[in-house]
Amino acid sequence: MKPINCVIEGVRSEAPLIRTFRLEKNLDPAPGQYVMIWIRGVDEVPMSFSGPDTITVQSVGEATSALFGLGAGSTVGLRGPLGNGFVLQGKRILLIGGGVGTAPLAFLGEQAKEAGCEVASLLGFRSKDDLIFQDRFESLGETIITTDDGSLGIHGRAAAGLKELNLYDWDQIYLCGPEMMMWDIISRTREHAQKTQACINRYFKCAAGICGSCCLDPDGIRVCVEGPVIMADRLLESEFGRYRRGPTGGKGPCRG
Amino acid sequence: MKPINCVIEGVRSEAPLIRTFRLEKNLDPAPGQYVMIWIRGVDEVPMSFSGPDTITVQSVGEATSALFGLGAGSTVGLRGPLGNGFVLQGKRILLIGGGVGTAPLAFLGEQAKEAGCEVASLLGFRSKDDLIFQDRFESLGETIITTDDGSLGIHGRAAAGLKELNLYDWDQIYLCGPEMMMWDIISRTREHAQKTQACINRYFKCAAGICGSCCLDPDGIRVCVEGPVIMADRLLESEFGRYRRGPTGGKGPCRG
Amino acid sequence: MPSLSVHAGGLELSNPILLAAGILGTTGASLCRAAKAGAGGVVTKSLGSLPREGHPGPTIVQVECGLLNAMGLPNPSYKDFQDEIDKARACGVPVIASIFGSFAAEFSQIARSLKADAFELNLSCPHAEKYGSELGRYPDLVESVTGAVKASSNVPVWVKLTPNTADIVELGLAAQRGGADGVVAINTLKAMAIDIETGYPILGNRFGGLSGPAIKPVAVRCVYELASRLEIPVIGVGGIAAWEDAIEMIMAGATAVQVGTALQRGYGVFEEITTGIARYLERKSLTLEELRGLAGRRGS
Amino acid sequence: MPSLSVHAGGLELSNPILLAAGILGTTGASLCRAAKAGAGGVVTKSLGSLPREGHPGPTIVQVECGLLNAMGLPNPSYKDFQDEIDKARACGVPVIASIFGSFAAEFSQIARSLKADAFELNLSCPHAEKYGSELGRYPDLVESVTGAVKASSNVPVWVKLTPNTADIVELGLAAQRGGADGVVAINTLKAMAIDIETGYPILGNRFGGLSGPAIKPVAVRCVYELASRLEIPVIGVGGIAAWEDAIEMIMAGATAVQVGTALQRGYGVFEEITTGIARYLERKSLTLEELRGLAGRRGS
Ligand SMILES: Cc1cc2nc3c(=O)[nH]c(=O)nc-3n(C[C@H](O)[C@H](O)[C@H](O)COP(=O)(O)OP(=O)(O)OC[C@H]3O[C@@H](n4cnc5c(N)ncnc54)[C@H](O)[C@@H]3O)c2cc1C
Ligand SMILES: Cc1cc2nc3c(=O)[nH]c(=O)nc-3n(C[C@H](O)[C@H](O)[C@H](O)COP(=O)(O)OP(=O)(O)OC[C@H]3O[C@@H](n4cnc5c(N)ncnc54)[C@H](O)[C@@H]3O)c2cc1C
Ligand SMILES: Cc1cc2nc3c(=O)[nH]c(=O)nc-3n(C[C@H](O)[C@H](O)[C@H](O)COP(=O)(O)O)c2cc1C
Ligand SMILES: Cc1cc2nc3c(=O)[nH]c(=O)nc-3n(C[C@H](O)[C@H](O)[C@H](O)COP(=O)(O)O)c2cc1C
Ligand code: FES
Ligand code: FES
Repeated sequence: MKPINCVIEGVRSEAPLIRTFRLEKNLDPAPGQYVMIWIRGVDEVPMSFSGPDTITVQSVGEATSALFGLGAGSTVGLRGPLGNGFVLQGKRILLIGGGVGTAPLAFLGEQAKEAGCEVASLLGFRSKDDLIFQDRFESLGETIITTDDGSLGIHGRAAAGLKELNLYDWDQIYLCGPEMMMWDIISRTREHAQKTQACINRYFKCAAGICGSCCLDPDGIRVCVEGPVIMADRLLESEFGRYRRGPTGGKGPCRG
Repeated sequence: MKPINCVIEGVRSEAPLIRTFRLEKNLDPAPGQYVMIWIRGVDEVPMSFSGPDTITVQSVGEATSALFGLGAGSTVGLRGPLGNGFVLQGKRILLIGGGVGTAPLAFLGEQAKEAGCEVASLLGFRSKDDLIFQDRFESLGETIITTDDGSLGIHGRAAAGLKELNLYDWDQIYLCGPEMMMWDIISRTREHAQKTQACINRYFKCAAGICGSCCLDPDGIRVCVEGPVIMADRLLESEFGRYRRGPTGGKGPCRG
Repeated sequence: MPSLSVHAGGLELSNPILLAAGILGTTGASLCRAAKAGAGGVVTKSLGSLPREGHPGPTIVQVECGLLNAMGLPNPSYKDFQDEIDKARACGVPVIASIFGSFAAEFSQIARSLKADAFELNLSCPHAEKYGSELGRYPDLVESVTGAVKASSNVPVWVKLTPNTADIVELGLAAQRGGADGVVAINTLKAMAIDIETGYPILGNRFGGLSGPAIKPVAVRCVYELASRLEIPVIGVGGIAAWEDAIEMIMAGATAVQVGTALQRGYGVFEEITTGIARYLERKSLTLEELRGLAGRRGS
Repeated sequence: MPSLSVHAGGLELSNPILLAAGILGTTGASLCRAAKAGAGGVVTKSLGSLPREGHPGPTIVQVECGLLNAMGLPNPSYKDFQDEIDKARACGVPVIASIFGSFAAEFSQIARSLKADAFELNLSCPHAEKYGSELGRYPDLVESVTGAVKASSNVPVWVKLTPNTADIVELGLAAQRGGADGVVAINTLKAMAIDIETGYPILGNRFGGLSGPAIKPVAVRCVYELASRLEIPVIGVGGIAAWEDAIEMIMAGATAVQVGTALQRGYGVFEEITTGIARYLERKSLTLEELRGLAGRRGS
């Protein structure tokens, strides 16, 4: 399908470089699914749903800053929802997020809560100023916050908050954030890997399972269609946390 | 759709130059509909159904004689059923046919009889030897036969049999045969034209309503898709009986 | 309702949606029917100098995404067609006579002898030996044929181009140098289909031309390329089946749009498309003029 | 089960269904996955001499009957790809390295440096400036590039041809003169799509290549034409999505068949197609050999 046209109904600033865009169209996404946002004349980039009709974007480069240039009433092209999304498992779920990666988790938590689950969250941010969705998470249940600079909550990386939690208490763990943060978590919680669903990023070009840009070593998982949510036990045996490919297809470091 | 492959299950000679081919596939045609028969390597030509799974062919040229070369077990390509077919109207119906044009009428008569109609037939042939489907028609009801040479039935053209019938007795009249025979009938029975359905021939190239080869003056009726069954009152105001176009699209006489 | 009238390649059209060549264009009556159904103009079946019966059947094959045809340019010759054109002209829209030949003088002979509102030179049929794209692939022949017809006719001359080429712009520029009043793009893509039960090529002529939805993205590209480089108007054709397609073609740069294969759905397509365009223009508060070539302005 | 193994353009294949260039061919792992899923061989993403990021997005658009893509030949350069090829080769099927350049020496430099089971010369990508069809449309360049690669490599060399030409046979004959062990036909048709809400060309690069069902009839025609005129094998590609399509392509004259866009449905297509072919051969009591080029024998 060609990209559909979509009016941006509203823009809300969440943090200095993070904004939520409310879309005119509710595409009925599952949490964890994403949409390809076409900023016309610029680029098309993947964005997770942070709600049924919202995406939450961090400005990091050309496409995202062009998106920040669009206000309410502007239009973008949409292709999606795409990918597999999280699968809700069990009654007690734990969300572990970092930075803008908390966005799909807030959406998931809200759906889970509505479905009667008990929800707790562990969220890591660089600093107090980068904090987003605090209210959304706190209204779901217990919320542990860490900041790298100690400006709020526990001082340290997200993993520093793990000690506040007994992971055996939780039926399923949902993870999303910068790759090194996720890697930090899953490599420290190996015994829970089979109940940990991680929403990961790779360089998506086609988002249609055909170009090979997003394939994960060593099994060649096409993250754009078989992911972006992947069980942590598969990630432990993959390139994840070690390297990732950029736009050329060449290997590079896992920044962030 | 591409032509489907179809085995000829049996061939039966009806008259010296007329054979019935039984097709492996029952395409559930309506009487009056036709199929494009692809004799591979030769040509693709239109043939009316003479039954749910039969066509009855007169050998007149290259394609038809190539078809005569095919026996049981041979295959042809099929495209259809195509066209509109006859519409069954009323309880008492009269079939008027000439030569191989009697084929779709036999099929129609059988369906009509099954539906509880009273059926009578007026059939014209060149001579006793050209007679086909006598049994089929006689088992439907009253059957009047004419032959041009007087070798059977009334001596004369089909129209010569009209005097045996009171056309006002019949709810609907169905006509199929050589163009001049049909023209002869409809121009003599103008007052019944609104209840006369005629199955006509034109030169079909595409049989898909797109090439224009079969268009009938002056309204441009695409006989291949809007026909081949056309009400006689429309025919009376058309080129029918006056000229017909050949493979070049140029006008020629209405032979036969 | 916004106006759909347009000046295209020397013709005044009440709307930009035309019947394409070879589609229901064999008789005056069928051309007239298209006019009455809402076409802004009609193109005849391609006419040559001698009667031709065309290729043996099958002459069409329906494929997944379009139609393959190898009619083989059947026509009664131009000598036997003036009457049909006259009947069509009486129906109130411009009648464009499509003509073909195998050398310049054959084209100009036909153009001199026929009376029509415009000529469309078929330099692009992909499946008739010695005609169409066998000439139309060479820019110098396109130019000389166009020049010859221009010299022998005083009505607008459009040149229909083949997409079976490495660079359709070269062909368009050649038509322009020859004095064409417009180019028409595209004719069908050379293609074939094989019967997998027996191995027979399905078309009687083996090779044919692919039309319909399958070729629309190629047609849009050709129109875009031509419109960005030529000074004369481009008439877009190829896979137009709905008003959205026509809008896309006009945005690519088409001044008018022809519809072929979609006529399989019946003559209603003309009204569907023109109504759809009018509604779109109304919703967007745009004129046809503003729409034309918008993609070129966005894309650079 | 009838044997599907085939000798194609210097390679022994366990079956004739290959992964096409640029489809899931960016990593050794994804190539290996195709091999394990039943591909008879795999072609890598096209590799150039310098890393390229490719075109901005959208890089693909799904159209009615196929896919438009303008990836723009992203690749980490051949220098950074041997490792991926080695991983793929370990999976038991021939790995064909697709390579591109803008002049003969660039191609031969790459061919000299890479170790693969064969090379496929991308002389046909329609949407990357200075590469692909910008060379591949000229028979003399096709011949010289082919010759240069043949001279600097001792594995089979296939030449992938563009259908965006008036005569693909000319290009095939040029490849043959250059010493090619096979030709691959076809790459995508140059095409575009426009967003009708805004007029923007959808692809980041504006122009892209059309693949999928839409182009199958064009691909079948090209393969048929090439197979009837060339002495070297023809590998067919374009719109193959089901076993019936593969049979059609083989009947047209293809020795092997590549599958691209249909991989959107997942890696299962390889087994679907090979199983379908095997069943067909069984039902018809035919060998692959007998099937190959059947249409050419019927059609003349
Ligand atoms: C499944 C998925 C979900 C995502 N969800 C979100 C989200 O909810 N919010 C958010 O802010 N960001 C999200 N991202 C990341 C987002 O797509 C990139 O930040 C964005 O593409 C950057 O584009 P740019 O032109 O602004 O930056 P650039 O200057 O082009 O690149 C900056 C960095 O962004 C990444 N990037 C760029 N293009 C892509 C691409 N096509 N695919 C993947 N990564 C890319 C690369 O790591 C690159 O180094 C998600 C990515 C993926 C794969
Ligand atoms: C709707 C329809 C139903 C028909 N049903 C029957 C039928 O049930 N039995 C039967 O024997 N015949 C039927 N015909 C006529 C039959 O199609 C022709 O006899 C046949 O096409 C002749 O082909 P040929 O190659 O043998 O003859 P040719 O030598 O090619 O031509 C002989 C004559 O047949 C006619 N003809 C040839 N090709 C076509 C064509 N493509 N379309 C129409 N007419 C053509 C022309 O009048 C021609 O002059 C029907 C025709 C039509 C249009
Ligand atoms: C059955 C058929 C006959 C055609 N005959 C002609 C013709 O005589 N002259 C010509 O220039 N183009 C001819 N064409 C090409 C069309 O005019 C048009 O260029 C092409 O079909 C693409 O448009 P479409 O996709 O809307 O059909 C024919 C096409 C079809 C399908
Ligand atoms: C996303 C995509 C990327 C492609 N990349 C390449 C490439 O790098 N080199 C190449 O020679 N062909 C490339 N192609 C063309 C395919 O190999 C193939 O020739 C074409 O897609 C037609 O086959 P299909 O219809 O089966 O996809 C690409 C096609 C697609 C869809
Ligand atoms: S981004 Fe192309 S395969 Fe995933
Ligand atoms: S036969 Fe082509 S329109 Fe009827």
